[in-house]
Amino acid sequence: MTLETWLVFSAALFCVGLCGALIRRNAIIVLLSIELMLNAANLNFIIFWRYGVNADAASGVMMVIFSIGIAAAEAAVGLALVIAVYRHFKTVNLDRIDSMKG
Amino acid sequence: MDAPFLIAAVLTLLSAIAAISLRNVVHCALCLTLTFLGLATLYLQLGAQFVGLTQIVVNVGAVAIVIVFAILLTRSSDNPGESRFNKGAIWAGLICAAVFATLVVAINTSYVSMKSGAPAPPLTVEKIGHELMGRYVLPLEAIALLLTAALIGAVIIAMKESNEKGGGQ
Amino acid sequence: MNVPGKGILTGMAQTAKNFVGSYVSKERMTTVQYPEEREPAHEAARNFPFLVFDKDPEAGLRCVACKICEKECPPQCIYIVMKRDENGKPTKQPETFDIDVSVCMSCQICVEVCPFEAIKMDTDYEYGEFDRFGGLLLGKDRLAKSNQYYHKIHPTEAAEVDARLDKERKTKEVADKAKAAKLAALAKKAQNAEKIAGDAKGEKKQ
Amino acid sequence: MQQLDQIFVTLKAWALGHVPEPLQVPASIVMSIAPIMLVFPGIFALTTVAERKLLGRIQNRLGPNRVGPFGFLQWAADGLKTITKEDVVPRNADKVVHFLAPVVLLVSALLAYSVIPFGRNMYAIDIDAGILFFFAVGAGTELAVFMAGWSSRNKYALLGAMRAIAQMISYELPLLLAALAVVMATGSLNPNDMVAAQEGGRGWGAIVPNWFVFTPWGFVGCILFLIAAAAESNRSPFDLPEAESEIIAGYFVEYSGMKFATFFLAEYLGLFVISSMCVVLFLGGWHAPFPFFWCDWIPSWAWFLSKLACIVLLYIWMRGTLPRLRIDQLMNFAWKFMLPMALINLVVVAVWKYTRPWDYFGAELVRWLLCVGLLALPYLLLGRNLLSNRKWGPRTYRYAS
Repeated sequence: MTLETWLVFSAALFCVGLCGALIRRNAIIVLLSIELMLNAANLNFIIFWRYGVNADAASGVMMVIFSIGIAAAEAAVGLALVIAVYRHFKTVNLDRIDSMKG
Repeated sequence: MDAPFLIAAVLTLLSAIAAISLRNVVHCALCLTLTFLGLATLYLQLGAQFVGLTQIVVNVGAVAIVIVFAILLTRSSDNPGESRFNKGAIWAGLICAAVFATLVVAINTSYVSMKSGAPAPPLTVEKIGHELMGRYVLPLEAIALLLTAALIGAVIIAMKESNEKGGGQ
Repeated sequence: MNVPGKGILTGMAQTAKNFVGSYVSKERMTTVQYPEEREPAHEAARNFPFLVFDKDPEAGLRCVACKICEKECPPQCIYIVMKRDENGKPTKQPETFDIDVSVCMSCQICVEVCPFEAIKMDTDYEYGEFDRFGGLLLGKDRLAKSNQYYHKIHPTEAAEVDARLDKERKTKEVADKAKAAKLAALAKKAQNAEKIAGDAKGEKKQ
Repeated sequence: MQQLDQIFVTLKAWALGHVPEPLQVPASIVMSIAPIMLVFPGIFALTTVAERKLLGRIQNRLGPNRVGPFGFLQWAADGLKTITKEDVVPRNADKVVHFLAPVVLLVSALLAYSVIPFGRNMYAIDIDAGILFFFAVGAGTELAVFMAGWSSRNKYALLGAMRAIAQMISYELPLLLAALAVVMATGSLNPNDMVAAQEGGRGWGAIVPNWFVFTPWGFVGCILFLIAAAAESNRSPFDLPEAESEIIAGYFVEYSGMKFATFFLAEYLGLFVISSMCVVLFLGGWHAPFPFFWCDWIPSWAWFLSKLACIVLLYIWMRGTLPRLRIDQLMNFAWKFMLPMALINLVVVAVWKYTRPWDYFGAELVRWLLCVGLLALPYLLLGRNLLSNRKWGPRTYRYAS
């Protein structure tokens, strides 16, 4: 297992998330793709912690722990926003949510 | 390349692709859960036991459930005739491919100090606890505040209009 | 003082008492072990109809095949054919009397309409059969039960019925006697008249 | 006595000696998993009969007594029946998810067993963050419940699943916080360390075991854990996700035959494993209660199983006694009583730990009084609040408009 393999894998995961965020119409799927990208970034932290020069410092792991916490908060607020938007527009299709002050 | 990594990586990638491409939104959410699980096993393979298990507790136990609830509450009734993809989906796909290619090239050409992993450092839960209470105590408090704010904010955002509606009826 | 959680503990203690008590006292038990022991049927219990006979299960049937019950039965589970003698003359006996108990709804209307107290409700409930079509179609032989059995299962009601029947029989007997007496009187009168006439004739002859 | 205590460990070591070198690791894994997979479904089978008999006695009936001696082979009849029943899948159901739901539930229930120490040196895996692993695999339960409810395409199933998830998430917090009290006291997330911390006894002749349930915070924590565990495993009185009389068995209304049996099995396995966790956390794990010599004759795994049996019997007793809660009562209880109590309990653990070095005369009594007072006062206040806060009025009905 080389560092490159891990990094390529996490890059692939990140690009899948990016692709999902760009191509889908459904707001929830877009949020879900952002979640994927966040996780790919987390994976990078862990990889660099594991393959880094100072693995004893545990800073990568700490970063991921905080990142997971933030991701949870982000998911909660993001989905609350989606629900609020749905109440207003009666749809979660991002192409239709195009007017301000609806 | 060892077998556990290969299995987990393929599973994670395939389920991630399924999560962004399936028509049924609930299926997407379930596939995302599978991705989270695969990622957790990858964390475990990297020797980050605490993070892997936290990943399962938070992402599978909470985030996936919240997503699923949101899906059911919004009842995203895509009419079947309509495409689930954007108008510019092809361009977006191309951009993603370009990003991926750039990243791969960057990874392979950059100088990396340590090519293969040293034996995993023993990172006990106790040590993480000491770190959290010592060097990282300020971020910990900050994240506690953030989570509280997020909780209250999410409740207010999701409740606001239903209150107005309730008053109106 | 109203300590929160007291009610839960009281309830738990009550069920624990039930649990222990069920081993100690037999009277607590609300159920019986069915095939071995049975609870006696209530007097007013009713399940499916049966036919009452007085002495002979074939000839003693009170039923006269009037078919009122057949007509009144809401789910139409009764089927009656009247018996005819060798000359084709109808008798007051049923040739066939079938009740399909899989259809019967235990409404007791047949009992209410019967003018002859011939059909009554049974308390028996063990009709289990392996053949669910033929086995539940009860014929005359299985329906016929004695008046003593009727007395056993519904003593009060049977006593009333018997008293009524006795009264009817008595009034009938009285009526019969009166009729017979009347007839006898008429016959005597006729005889007398004949006699008188004969006498008169004789006298005339002389 | 040592031999009997370690009989399974010795047996495994002996059997492993006969396995060729390259196969030792998989053989060891199989030999750790197989006993769990055999013993606990067996206990499940017996529990179903025992539960019905106990409930019967509580209601002054006899319970099942026909199949086998005293009806104790009833489980075989029930099992045969469910296996031979037709497996009906609704036409509109999402077939794959519908099939996967019971599997996921069973797998997550079984995985949780791997960190429980069932006796001295008897555990499947020994990981640093055992408690975290336990709660992590518990997350699969919620997902499985959702999968079952959603894939059935049945409104009752979906309602049941939604209720179940809301309930599980609400009660997971007190459950975790109650477990966290023990983590605070022992300073470890490893179940083996927790059991080790509860060895021995105190008082005259060490008569009172050092179990955490015999401390103020441990007692409260144990009760909170037991209540939350009942809610987590959908046991009565918190069984409204599968309330038969309201939403016809909730999320598994569309399941039949073997899949239904799998759900049933997984539910009981979840109950056993969460009760086992309670034994590990608060009831001293596999330690014998008294320091008497005869207690050492009984093997440690027998002590563990008997403690487990006591908790399961307590759950059956509760099921026979308490009526089902309404959904608003359930949520009020979780958020307005359980959660504050669990948080206060954490504070009390800290006080308990902080006052440990006190050694002047009567310090122990002061320590106890302080902790009991810190717990009793909020209990009374919260309980009063919960009881007085009932806004009972005439029932209003809202029809679908």
